[in-house]
Amino acid sequence: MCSPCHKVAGLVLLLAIAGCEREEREFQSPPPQSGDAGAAVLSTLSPGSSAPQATPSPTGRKYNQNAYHISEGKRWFRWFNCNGCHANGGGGSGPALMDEKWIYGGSIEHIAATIRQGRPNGMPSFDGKIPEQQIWQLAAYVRSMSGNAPKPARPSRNDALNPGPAEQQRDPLPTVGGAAQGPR
Amino acid sequence: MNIALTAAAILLGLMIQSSTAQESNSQPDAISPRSAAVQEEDGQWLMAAKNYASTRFSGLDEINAMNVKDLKVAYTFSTGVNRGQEAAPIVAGGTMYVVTPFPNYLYALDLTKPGAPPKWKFEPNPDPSAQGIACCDVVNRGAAYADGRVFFNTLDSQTIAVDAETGKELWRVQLGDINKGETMTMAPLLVKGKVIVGNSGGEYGVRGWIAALDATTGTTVWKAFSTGPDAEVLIGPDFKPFYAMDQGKDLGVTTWPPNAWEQGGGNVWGWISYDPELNLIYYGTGNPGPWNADLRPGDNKWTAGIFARDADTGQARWFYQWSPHDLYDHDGVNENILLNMQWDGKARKLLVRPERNGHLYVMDRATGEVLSADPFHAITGTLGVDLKTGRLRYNPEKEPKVGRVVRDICPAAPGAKDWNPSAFSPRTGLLYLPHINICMDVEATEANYIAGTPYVGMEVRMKAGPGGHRGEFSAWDIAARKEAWTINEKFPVWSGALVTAGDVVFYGTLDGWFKALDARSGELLWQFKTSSGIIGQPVAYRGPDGKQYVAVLSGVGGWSGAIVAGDLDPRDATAALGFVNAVPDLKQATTPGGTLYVFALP
Amino acid sequence: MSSSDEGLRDTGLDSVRLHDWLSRTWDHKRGLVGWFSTVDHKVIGRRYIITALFFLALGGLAAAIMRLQLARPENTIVGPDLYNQLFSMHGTTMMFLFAVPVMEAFAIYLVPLMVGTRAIAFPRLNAFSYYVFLMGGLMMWIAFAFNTGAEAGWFSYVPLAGPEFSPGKRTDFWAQMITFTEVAALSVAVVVIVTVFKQRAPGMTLNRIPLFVWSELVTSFVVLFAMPAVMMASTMLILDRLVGTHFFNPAEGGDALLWQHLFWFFGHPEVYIIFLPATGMVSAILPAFTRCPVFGYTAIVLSLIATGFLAFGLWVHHMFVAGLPQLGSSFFTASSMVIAIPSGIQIFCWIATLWLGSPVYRTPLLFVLGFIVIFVLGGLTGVMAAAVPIDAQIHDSYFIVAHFHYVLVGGAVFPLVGAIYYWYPKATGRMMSERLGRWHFALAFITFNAAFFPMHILGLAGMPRRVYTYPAEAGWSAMNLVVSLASLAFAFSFVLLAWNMMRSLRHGTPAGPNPWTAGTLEWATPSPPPPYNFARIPVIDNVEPLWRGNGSPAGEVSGLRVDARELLVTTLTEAMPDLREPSPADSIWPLLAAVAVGATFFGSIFTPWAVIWGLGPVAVTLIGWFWPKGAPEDE
Amino acid sequence: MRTGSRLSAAILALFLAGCTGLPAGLDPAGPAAEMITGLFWWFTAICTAVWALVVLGLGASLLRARPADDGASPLDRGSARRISATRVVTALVGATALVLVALTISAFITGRGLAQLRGEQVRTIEITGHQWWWEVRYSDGGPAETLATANEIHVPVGEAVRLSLRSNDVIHSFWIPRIGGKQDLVPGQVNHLDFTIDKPGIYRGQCAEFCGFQHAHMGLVLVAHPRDEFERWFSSQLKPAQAPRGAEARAGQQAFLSRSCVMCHTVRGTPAGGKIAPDLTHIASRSGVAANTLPMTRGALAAWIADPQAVKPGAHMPRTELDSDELNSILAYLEQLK
Amino acid sequence: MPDRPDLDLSHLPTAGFGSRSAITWGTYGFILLEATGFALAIGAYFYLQSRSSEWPLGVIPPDLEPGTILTLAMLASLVPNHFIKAFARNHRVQAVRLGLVLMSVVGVALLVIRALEFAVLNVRWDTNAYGSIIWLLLALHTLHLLTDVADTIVLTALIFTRHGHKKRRLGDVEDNGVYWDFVVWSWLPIYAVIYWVPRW
Repeated sequence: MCSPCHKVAGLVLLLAIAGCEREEREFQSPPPQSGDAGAAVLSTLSPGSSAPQATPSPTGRKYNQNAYHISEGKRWFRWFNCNGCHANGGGGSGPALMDEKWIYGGSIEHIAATIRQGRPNGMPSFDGKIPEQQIWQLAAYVRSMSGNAPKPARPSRNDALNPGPAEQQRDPLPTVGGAAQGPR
Repeated sequence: MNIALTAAAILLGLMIQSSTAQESNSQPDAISPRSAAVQEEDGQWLMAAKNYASTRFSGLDEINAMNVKDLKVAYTFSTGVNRGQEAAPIVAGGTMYVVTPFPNYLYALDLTKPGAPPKWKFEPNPDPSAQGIACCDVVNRGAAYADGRVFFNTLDSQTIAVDAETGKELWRVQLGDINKGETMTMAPLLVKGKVIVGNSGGEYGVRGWIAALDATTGTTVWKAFSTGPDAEVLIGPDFKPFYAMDQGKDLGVTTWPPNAWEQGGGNVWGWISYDPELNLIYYGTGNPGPWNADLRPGDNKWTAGIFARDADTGQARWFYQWSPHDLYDHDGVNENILLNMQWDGKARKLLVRPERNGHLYVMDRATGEVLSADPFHAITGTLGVDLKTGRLRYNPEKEPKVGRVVRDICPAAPGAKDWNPSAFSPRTGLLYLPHINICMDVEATEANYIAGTPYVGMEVRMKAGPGGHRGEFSAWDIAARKEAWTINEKFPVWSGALVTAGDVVFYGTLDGWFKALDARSGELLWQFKTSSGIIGQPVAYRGPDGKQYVAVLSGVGGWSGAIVAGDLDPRDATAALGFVNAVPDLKQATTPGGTLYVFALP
Repeated sequence: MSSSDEGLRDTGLDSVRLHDWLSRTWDHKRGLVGWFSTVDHKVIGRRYIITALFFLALGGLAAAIMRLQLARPENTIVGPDLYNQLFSMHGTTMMFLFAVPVMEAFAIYLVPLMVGTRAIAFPRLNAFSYYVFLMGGLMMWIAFAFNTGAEAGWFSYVPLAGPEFSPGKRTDFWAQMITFTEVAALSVAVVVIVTVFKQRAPGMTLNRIPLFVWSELVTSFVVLFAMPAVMMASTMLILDRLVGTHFFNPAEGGDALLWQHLFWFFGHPEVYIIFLPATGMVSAILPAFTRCPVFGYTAIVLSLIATGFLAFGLWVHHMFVAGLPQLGSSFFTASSMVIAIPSGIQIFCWIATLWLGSPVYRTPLLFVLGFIVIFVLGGLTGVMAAAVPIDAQIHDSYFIVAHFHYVLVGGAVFPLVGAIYYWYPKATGRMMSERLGRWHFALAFITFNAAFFPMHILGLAGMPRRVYTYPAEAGWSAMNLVVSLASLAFAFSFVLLAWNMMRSLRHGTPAGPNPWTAGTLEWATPSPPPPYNFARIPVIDNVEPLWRGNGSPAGEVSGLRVDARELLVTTLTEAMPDLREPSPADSIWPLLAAVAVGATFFGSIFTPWAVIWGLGPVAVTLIGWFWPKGAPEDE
Repeated sequence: MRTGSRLSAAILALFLAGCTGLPAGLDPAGPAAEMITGLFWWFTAICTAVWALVVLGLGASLLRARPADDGASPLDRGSARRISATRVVTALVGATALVLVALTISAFITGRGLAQLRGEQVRTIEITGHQWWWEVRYSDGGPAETLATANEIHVPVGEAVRLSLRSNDVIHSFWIPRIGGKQDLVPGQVNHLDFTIDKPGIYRGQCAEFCGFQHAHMGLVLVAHPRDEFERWFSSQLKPAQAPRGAEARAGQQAFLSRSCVMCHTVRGTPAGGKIAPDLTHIASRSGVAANTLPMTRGALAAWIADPQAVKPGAHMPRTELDSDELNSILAYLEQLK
Repeated sequence: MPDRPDLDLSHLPTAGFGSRSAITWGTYGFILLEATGFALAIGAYFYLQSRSSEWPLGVIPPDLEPGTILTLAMLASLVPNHFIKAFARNHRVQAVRLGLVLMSVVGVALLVIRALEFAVLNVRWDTNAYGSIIWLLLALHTLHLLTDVADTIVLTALIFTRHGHKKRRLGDVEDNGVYWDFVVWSWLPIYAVIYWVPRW
């Protein structure tokens, strides 16, 4: 077969795999993997010439791409009162999450760590209160708020008061500030 | 009806009209608004509301309608905190005390020296985590001065007494638990050697209380909750509410679903007035929690109402509920102005309350009877007050529903006016009211109570009210029960008002203008653009040099300015509990700041 | 430039030269391009039927897995996620990809033959519709294979199918592919209507139209009015999901029941879209095997039309427990009862036909007899479901599952299988095995009843529909096991059918033009029919034209061109010859247009801008389609 | 034929083995259900008769003796009998119409009868459907008599009850076969279902409208008590949760309040005030857990808490990593919440 | 089969207008199903209106000008459209050509006005259900408008080629005219619903 055909076939296969990953409904989290949290580096600054290494975790990648996990995250975001402070992403007593600014890092590992550990200026620590899988789901959803998830996996509007364009309709924003970004 | 009778009726009507008109013309002496709660003018500003009657009227008249146009900046001072500056500067002796938003620095400025340099700075170091549970910016509404001590509250629920001269801490007490969402933002009131303070957290399911602390030691003299059993609310045999709806045993429990009062709100974060003659303090209780009223059937005593309590014992004397079973987050914590004046031909002790629901209540402050409740703003959410039963009548079409957006509820959750206090001038008989002309679309949703996190259950989207302007500043003639004049503002007016014996009214706007109006006509006489939006409370004082000064803090924030102070995203209409949608353009109009401005004539 | 009046006519041509000329003119080219370019309704119809049967197999497979899961309580062969996809795909496939297309496919194949014309009207549109159907169906199943199958049921009730509760692309695929495949159904409806209206053989007045053709005509009209409703609904759904509209968001003024109204405004007529052609098949099979014209032709035609109208008056009975006003429900009870009358008339007429004629018990007739026994039972439980109080009890329970499988399998699949046995020799030139056919019938009839009758009792025992499992304590285990075993056996009966069809293709006895000595025109052509159908267009004077004395129609026409595709257009009611219109030549453009439209729909699942991007290719292919090429047959 | 009869005998035997007595849908527990069941049997009788007649007619038409084929054109076949056949068919159609009219009228009469059952004095219970459990609220009395519980409805016998049905997420359907009828819970609107229970007892039901992953495990139980027993139940439920007794239960309460339980569940009288999952104040008094998927036993509760996703895959209750001490103490605590 | 030519049809014409032609019936079929779609969308509009206590939902009704201008222009276009159909029947090819050019220009102009209409609806499709349904109605009709304008332009091009003289192509012109009538008449109820119902 011709090489363009191979390429097309390869592309189709890739799309198919992406589709499978995106649509998987994984109800039960596998036990937390080592290195899931290790990826979080909060500063781009490091003495010497080498930049800090931030390696994205496989867990992060999985949650980032999966429509079900992200939509579950959206559910928890309301149920666990995240929206009480962060509204529907626009912020309130907590900072806006739909914009490009990230105080404590915008990678999914950072966000998961922020939820788990809390942050000194008012973000409560949910360690032990929110199980690990839900933390990752929440983190994936929070990333999707600024468009940082594959568009087909991002949530659409809720059956609720319309707060503005849904995550799916937002243009992806670059993640600015706060942390070293792993390749994503 | 025969003709003669009709003619007589008309004639009578005309006579009454002309007589009231005469009366209002012949003010200010015909009404005697002075009460014992108003101290003699001494050129100082010892408490946020100026006096126990909360008039915010300064007897100084050096700056008047004729010369106010020449007002110039005398000096400025940066507070070093760029969040919403809601406090009133306190002036005692030759010193000005300014308390900032979190981290609640307390500055003493030496007014005797040129440029008023700081004398000392007190850093209370509150827990930074408290920032996460402040519903509407990390504000503080001011300190209070008494007997050489300055008292103020910190965001993490401490009350602190500081030596006014040295800036040394005298005592501090922890009154609330931030892990439950409890904060303190209100300005304390000093009554008979007691510091009266209350908590905030109505959006976090915090049970509201008011407490009197011994001014010398900080120990609690009495503490009264706003919900729960009578014993904890300090309701005893003296309790004589005027209306049947407030009478009964343990209403703080039985007007709630089982145990719901434990997370019922009713926080005391607003203004307290005091009548030395009756020895009663008056204060409002905040909204019941959560906002979604379906989750708390019943009247939800004793939230969204006003208590009169014995200042010594804290025992309740009477209670009146502005919003039984509050539907719209209408905290009942606004200022209560205590006036002695003629009402229906009789001299009465009155309490005047511009309430969030858009009605201006005039009450007998001895009994708690509502004498009148007139709308001072456009209203769709309610249909007036039934003066027989005292009940507010809700508009059934505008009751928030679960799962359905109810549109155009006016006034919105912040009310026709929020905490930002009005001022009353006995010289004009007018009450000067900052308005918020905002309506809202709401959807009631399920609310989940998790201690230390918001407990609201409402999606809100606010927008400009009728006319498209979002703020107003008006003067209300209390005796004539009508509006004297009003001017429109582009943004909601979130600052307090100040009126002086020079017949000048001062207030600030969200986009940073500090304005002076003619107290009688409302004519704009002077304005000055400050560095940030103004949500503070202007004060007037006589400096050590004998000149009159006007001071205000500039620094946008609070609920209304959260979009700027918190850098919120206007694409989300529900951001800052929906307020952002009403002021999406505020970021273009102003930036965060924190500067004290003091003005004087050259 | 040649005037069309100058072509070669059939007048005076002997049958051999006639055949040569017509074959040259009408046959499609060889090769892949030729294969994809053909517009011959028989080729398209055959592909349609085979594709629909393929989807039947897939849908049946899904059902078999579901029944395996349900064979035992708390079974874990499939989890809830896969189960939900399976039953959604089963329902969607059976309704949208099998039942409606197969019924329309029979029309595509048979209607031109039965009305005596050389080609179907708008043959390119017809070919286009096939490719649309094929692509839509395949995409739906490919999506399923990639874990993106429909998951909210074939009915896709919002809010479960809405943006909040069905994340990802699963329901997007469903909604867009439904809209897409319904383009095919609508196209075929127009094609069939125009064929019946304008291309009937001379003399085929309204009261001489074969009943099968009548039933397909009425069905096509029902499609015309019903399918726009589901397209509107699925469009609203995809808009809600993709661009944030609020049609079904009660908070912002939308309404969840709007979906149900729109869906059932289509969904109930859908049942008749499937059932009416099946009655037409029965009315076609019965005379052939009773040697007697159908009793009550006029009554049956009126019943068909009445059913078509009434079909739109009872959608609300799917919503009796959704909380609608009482008065409305009463109206829909009455209308749901009334529709039993036209069905009853047809049943009585068929029994009368059997009574009057001399039945010959061949497989097609057996399936018709099975149909009557099963369908009447399903119809009567339908009458029960029409009563609001009873419906409140049995709605959404297994009783309803039993009811509609009796109606749809009994009422449509049994006649359809009969029709396959009946017309197979016409399409292939060979007979299917009668012995195997009888075994097939016996197995299907028994296992069908064993599989679906107990479901009535399960429903009454409280077993709701669409559950992926059930507790052992519920007491439903034994019956579910019976149901599962019988279902698998019933599925096996279709393997017999498939085997019979494939085997007979090679080994069946040659059939000849009219193996059943039936009376309608399709049997006047050779088996399989040549590309031009009829060497000469017949003239008709009877509803069973081949039952005249010598077994051939009353006459034939001449004067039609043989060097170009030309059709005889007749008047609407009297079928008087009126025009000789050209019929389009083969073309690859319908395929290209279908691909362009399909790509647009596929793209729009991911971004609304695909609609804008797609406009260009779609416009280009459509212009290519319609632009005359200058070849003589195009003129 | 013989195999067929044998098979049907086997099926019949299975039915009899499978259910003791009548299916739940035909075993009414109150007047509404009785009326529906009556109508059901009436329809069934008529429909069975009609079906039998049709099949008999079909059989007769197939088996009737026919004269030998006279070789006439099939077009003329049976023409002699057509007129009588027309009469018979016309009569049958008329009879069908009459039967349908009778059935329609009887359905209307039953419908009106059901409507008349709704008395003035009714107890209203609010049911809210959630994925995948039932929230039950009693709010008829004063606010202090408002009671929230889950998955278990208690009613007094002989009292007219009106269910006020709403949904917070997707469409559900309330169905307890023995009380008769079902009604959807549709987001954005409130539906009603009225009934009275005659006999004390426990009546089971479950969601009848497809509502997602755990549609199959969305059970509910209705308990009908004599009036005084109901009042006792009601007042005991109004009380806040019992303080934990014993060290293990006290540790359990601590664990409950410090782990993910507190994010969603309410135990009145403690700081746990979650409203998105069932109220657990009196969970031990209920007969089932996980929307009646499992019985209320220590083992079942342990299984459910330890791994909810194994019991109800896709349910919104997550697995919390608990060590066995924590799990046991939480169980000890919950078991005391009578 | 014996050759028994009974009925000689060689005299029959090869193209007809109106209901004689099969193509016209096809057009009618599509008009019927599209009209059903419009009717259902309008039905959905009124259904949603009946479910809301206020209408329109918290926004002001669309501005009248562009929609009204478009309506008048469309009604005016019926006149040339009528004449084009008559010219086609009478085989007046030159007149048909001129008419089609005119209709193409008119069509494009109408599309421009239509674009303005979207701008003055005063509500976005994702604001609330009212916005959604009026955007759907307008978009649905725009799709038909666009299709027919494109069809007209293609036909105009075609009629200027040698095919222009074919009776069959003139039949296409007539069918296009029939479809244009449908596009115009179907607009009137939609116009009323979008612009006037919220003002009642």
